[in-house]
Amino acid sequence: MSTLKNGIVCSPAIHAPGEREITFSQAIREAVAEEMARDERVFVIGEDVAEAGSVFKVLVGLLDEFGADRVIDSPISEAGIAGIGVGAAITGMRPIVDIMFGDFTTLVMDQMINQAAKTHYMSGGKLTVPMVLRTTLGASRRSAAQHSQSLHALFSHIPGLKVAVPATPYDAKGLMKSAIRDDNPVVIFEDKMLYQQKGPVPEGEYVLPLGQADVKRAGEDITIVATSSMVYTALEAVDKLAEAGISAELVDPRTTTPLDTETLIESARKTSRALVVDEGYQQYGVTGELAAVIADGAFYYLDAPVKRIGAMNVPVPFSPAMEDLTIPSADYVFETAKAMCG
Amino acid sequence: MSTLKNGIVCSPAIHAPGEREITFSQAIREAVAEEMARDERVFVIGEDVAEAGSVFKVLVGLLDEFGADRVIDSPISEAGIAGIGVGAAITGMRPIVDIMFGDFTTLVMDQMINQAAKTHYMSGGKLTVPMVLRTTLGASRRSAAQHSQSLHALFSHIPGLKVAVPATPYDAKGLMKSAIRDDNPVVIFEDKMLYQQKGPVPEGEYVLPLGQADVKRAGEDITIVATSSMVYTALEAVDKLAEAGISAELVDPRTTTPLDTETLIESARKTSRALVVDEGYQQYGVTGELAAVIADGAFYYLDAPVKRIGAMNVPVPFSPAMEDLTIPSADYVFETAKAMCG
Amino acid sequence: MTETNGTKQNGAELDAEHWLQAYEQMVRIRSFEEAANELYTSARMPGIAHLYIGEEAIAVGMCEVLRQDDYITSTHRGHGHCLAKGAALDRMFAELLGKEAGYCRGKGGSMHIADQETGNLGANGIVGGSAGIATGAGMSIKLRGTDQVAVCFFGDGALGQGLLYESMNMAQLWKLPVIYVCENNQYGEYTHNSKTAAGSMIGRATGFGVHAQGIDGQDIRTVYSTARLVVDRARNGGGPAFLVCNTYRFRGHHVGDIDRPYRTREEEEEWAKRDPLKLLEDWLTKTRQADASVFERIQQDVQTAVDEAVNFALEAPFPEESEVERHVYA
Amino acid sequence: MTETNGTKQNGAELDAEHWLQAYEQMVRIRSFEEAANELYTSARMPGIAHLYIGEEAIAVGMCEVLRQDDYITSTHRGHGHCLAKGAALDRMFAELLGKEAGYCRGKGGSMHIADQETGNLGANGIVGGSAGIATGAGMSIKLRGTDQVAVCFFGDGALGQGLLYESMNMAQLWKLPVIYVCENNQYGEYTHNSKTAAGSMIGRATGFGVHAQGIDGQDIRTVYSTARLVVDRARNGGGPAFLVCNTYRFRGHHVGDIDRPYRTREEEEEWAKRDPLKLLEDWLTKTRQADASVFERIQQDVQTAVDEAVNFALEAPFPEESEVERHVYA
Ligand SMILES: Cc1ncc(C[n+]2csc(CCOP(=O)(O)OP(=O)(O)O)c2C)c(N)n1
Ligand SMILES: Cc1ncc(C[n+]2csc(CCOP(=O)(O)OP(=O)(O)O)c2C)c(N)n1
Ligand SMILES: [Mg+2]
Ligand SMILES: [Mg+2]
Repeated sequence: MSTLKNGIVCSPAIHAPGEREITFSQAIREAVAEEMARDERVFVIGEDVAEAGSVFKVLVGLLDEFGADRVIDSPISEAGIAGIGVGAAITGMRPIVDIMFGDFTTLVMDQMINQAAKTHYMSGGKLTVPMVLRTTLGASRRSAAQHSQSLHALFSHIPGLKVAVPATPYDAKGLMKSAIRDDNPVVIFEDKMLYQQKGPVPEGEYVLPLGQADVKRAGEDITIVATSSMVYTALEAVDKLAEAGISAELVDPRTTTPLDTETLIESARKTSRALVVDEGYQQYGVTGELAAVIADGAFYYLDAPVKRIGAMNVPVPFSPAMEDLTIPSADYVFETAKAMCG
Repeated sequence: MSTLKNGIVCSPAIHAPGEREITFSQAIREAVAEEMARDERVFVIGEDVAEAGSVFKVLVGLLDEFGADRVIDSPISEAGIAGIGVGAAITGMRPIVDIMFGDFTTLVMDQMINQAAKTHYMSGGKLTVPMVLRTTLGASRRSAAQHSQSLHALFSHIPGLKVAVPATPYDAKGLMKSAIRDDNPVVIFEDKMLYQQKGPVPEGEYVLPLGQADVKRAGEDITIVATSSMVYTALEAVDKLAEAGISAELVDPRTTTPLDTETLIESARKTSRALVVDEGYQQYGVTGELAAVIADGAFYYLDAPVKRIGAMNVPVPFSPAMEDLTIPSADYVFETAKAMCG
Repeated sequence: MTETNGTKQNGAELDAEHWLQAYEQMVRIRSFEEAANELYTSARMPGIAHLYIGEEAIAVGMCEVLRQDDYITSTHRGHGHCLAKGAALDRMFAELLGKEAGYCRGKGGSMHIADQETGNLGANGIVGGSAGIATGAGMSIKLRGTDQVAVCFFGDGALGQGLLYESMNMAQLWKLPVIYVCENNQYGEYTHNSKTAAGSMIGRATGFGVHAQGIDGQDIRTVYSTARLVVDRARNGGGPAFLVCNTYRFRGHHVGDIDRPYRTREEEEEWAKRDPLKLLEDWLTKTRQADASVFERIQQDVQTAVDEAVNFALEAPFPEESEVERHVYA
Repeated sequence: MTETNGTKQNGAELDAEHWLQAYEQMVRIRSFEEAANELYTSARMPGIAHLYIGEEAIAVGMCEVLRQDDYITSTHRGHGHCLAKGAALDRMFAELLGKEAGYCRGKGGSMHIADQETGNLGANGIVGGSAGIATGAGMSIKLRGTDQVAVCFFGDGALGQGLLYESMNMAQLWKLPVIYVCENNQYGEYTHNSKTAAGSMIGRATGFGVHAQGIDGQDIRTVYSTARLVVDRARNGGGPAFLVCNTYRFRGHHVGDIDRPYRTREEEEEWAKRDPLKLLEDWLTKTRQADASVFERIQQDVQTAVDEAVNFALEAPFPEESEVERHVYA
């Protein structure tokens, strides 16, 4: 059993002590590079992905390693490159389409929802769309309302798409590799604030299944389900709860679609309390689905209503004095969980 | 207390017996025409809205009444006309932007999510965006995967937007008029299958508040929350439940954002059981939010887990042999409710 | 808006057999569509369909120069493209009726019909929705290093969609082998394009540096020779091209649009004179390559095949209930 | 890609006072941006900002011909537009620092800065995102029957966005008074437009029938005279226009982009010779309308005002917590 710098425990079966640590950003790059080396059908297209290695520097080096044919700087045409992704995918390639900020996925909705998600089905199973849409989520960079959203719920709603929201470098690498190998369109949301986050990642090759939750911390009194960087927020709360004598179990679904409902429900049945934390807008977001699934599946075991904490239902404001209020804080998670156990 | 043809009971305070009946389609047209007559800032823009009066014939006559300056046929440019709507709204007009099928709202996501929804907030309250986006939802017209979706959950997720899903002609007219008068962007989803549905609509002027649920049928044993045309599906189930000796209360939220959580929770507390029915994809959709709200707010009163029935999590298939399986049926609502009360 | 600055060739280099095959293909589309209409009016077809009648020369002329491994993307008005690229009548009718034997196992229907084996990447219910897909197919061809070509069919209405311009820009930047074929049938639904398309159609492509031509879409010989030009050019690395094929939708927007108050009967009659089948018949007759008896025989043979295919489809079983959950994910 | 086919005028019809005001306005933008940069590097400004340094002649030249009730829409690089249209320094700095006294009460920040009272409908974080909004403002002007004009500023990178083409088509169809001003500073972030824009920039507008000109964006006299032409034309019902103003981003993409490995120092030096402030100084000196002492005095006055405004902003209070939930809905 190995422990991340910040105290996250990873699945014991997978990690060995003394493993190397790399950043989330490096983990993504490794995953992409390994898959590009493994399968020449994989290519990357997006704005400033080649020369600049993406604005978050996640892809630096790929251009040198794989050349301009496979790491392609595009015009600022999100809808167009998503469409190119679909077309390339159904004709034998495995594109990775890079959408710089998750906020700009609003521009690719038609290609993802009406084309990518439905092509396999509408063709009666004949065409497949093995593409990955890489993008970001997460606030708190003082980037205001159009560069701070966590819009993963929108894609999670659409059958035919898979959606991954990795929290750790380990998960990021394993899920990215699976996403690239998957024969379906997968949207992967990377939290901008996590790119420098370090964590253990084994040297060797591994993939993680899409649709398998990970228990990041085992506990007895309450289940906290958290996604993406909210895993770290929740972890801080878990530590504080421990100090207050409350043993919390931290479950990370890792993918919202498919959702590992079983693990979520099992955990809630065991602890008899559940709290869901996600950085998307709370209304009609990920917390709603997860809470509904748990409240239904664990109904007869629950000692308290399932609570949820999403981002405030407001556009993300610029001013630091306001922005930090809009996203779930460790304190608030702690207080809420504590009250539930009271 | 007046009763719709199909047995829906409308709020007694509002309806008088012997009222005239008009179709859902006529109700929408009346609302738009009245508001256009009342306020010259209101105009309609969309594909085939003028000469053709919209493909569903909902707007027939408006061109003659108000002229081509106020009923404008546009190119097939959904994103463009949504943008025009935003720009016209913040400079003193009150546009109604017509998006022919709800499936095509994927093309206006950026204008609605990143512009319309955020402009008031980002400007510190200085600009307002009094626009209406009219569109449709609903399957079962054998129109296949790209013309049958109910995508209202996507908009309901976004703070800054309001979303209306009227079920009856009465509600459609009252909500449309409110939407047009509202100083915020409102997305109104009309079920294509309801356009010919008749119901009582008073001659005189009235508006309905956005954010107020309507108890369409009072009952004691179980609360069924249903939206848009699912109100009719649920009503059929309610009748069958009555025959089986179960008294169901039917609550129609009428708007998903803002959501009248109070009425939903109150009803569930009273009946101690709740079932949510909506025609959108079930995963991460409207049923999730409503179920989560009720399961939380009525937790200590519930005798059974809150259940939900959305559309199947599949793209809508063309073949009648399959399409009808994907949307909630009255039988299934009945069976589910009955089992919950068993 | 009707624009031509295009190729005119007489097809003299091709023999009668070629043109009679082309003729048969056009007749096949015409008869297919008549049968589809009949299935609709007799309430045996679920939903609606958008008929290609009047525009046959474009699909057939373009697809004649394509190989089976070349790609096309199609539109809501997609039966003609599908047949022209090589699909079989029976499985197409089966799809229109929502049967399991249909090309999409009944899941697509008219608006999403496709036969991938003959290179059709699919009809599309989103106007302009396939511009990116065709361009992506072009990208895929370039990356895989084959000499295939992708043809993107779309209507004049799709000129309103921004995606088309994003796509053409990239196709030109990267010299992708994509032919954008605008089937300018003058209307988008019920609105004439003079009300929806400003400027020049060709200019919308030349602005991006894309080779563009406006041609007579009723004359299959013109379509064929222009297609030959731009497809060969694209195949040899010359990059994308944009064709505006001027044509006319002889019927309504869809099978249910029978009154057509938005246009005059006179206009319809003028265009009827330029029926693509008739134009080819006339030329073949005038040049003594064929006569009426030949055309009649072809029409009858096709009709027999269409009737058989319709019967096949009518009798074919619907998919089982379990089918509904299959193919959401691969 | 640098294109010109545009107006060249000498501004002889205007007096020195006019040009000195324009000069002062450009200096004000330059000084504002230097101060913003300084606030960033000294870690007193949250987030980042995109500086307009080098491009001042475009905003000022365009806005000089606009009335206060004319509209502009702006971009992520929006400080220059905001000042040129008439916003005050102090409330702008307050917005950059997230203070309640800011134009957006701290909710917008650099990327959404706007002063609606002077007709600025807002900076926009979505590249090309304001094309529809400006066009809608034009529609609103037409419907309300006023003689206002809307100017849509955007970068060369926005030429990649389909919305721009959808918008220009409608503006031309309906003869809306919208001027599309492409600030072609050669780069979108870290990529030169030779890699992202095929064909001709001007051709992308002429294809839609939109009047288009490519001009020297460093010479405020050229910008001014061209603006006068197309704005008057639009005001009088002549319809939209499209200007490509060739310019250069003297600094990085944003305040944090200081290495600029994607371009050469030589290229930067070449463009530095065409500093818009210097060009105007030179002309005013050569034509003896002003001399160095005048420029210096203006610079000093502006600097004093900027310093005061920065101090105002630094001392201004942050919004209260309750502000976060205000203005979600009107
Ligand atoms: C994005 C989108 N908007 C609107 C529609 C509705 N619609 C279906 S066909 C059509 C007209 C298309 O005109 P055109 O592209 O000229 O093709 P045609 O029908 O003339 O062949 C419209 C508006 C749609 N399917 N997709
Ligand atoms: C739709 C969208 N895609 C990508 C971005 C990220 N982005 C911000 S500025 C920029 C470059 C814009 O270039 P240009 O339009 O030329 O403006 P400039 O910065 O040169 O003034 C990009 C890609 C964005 N903000 N919006
Ligand atoms: Mg057409
Ligand atoms: Mg630029």
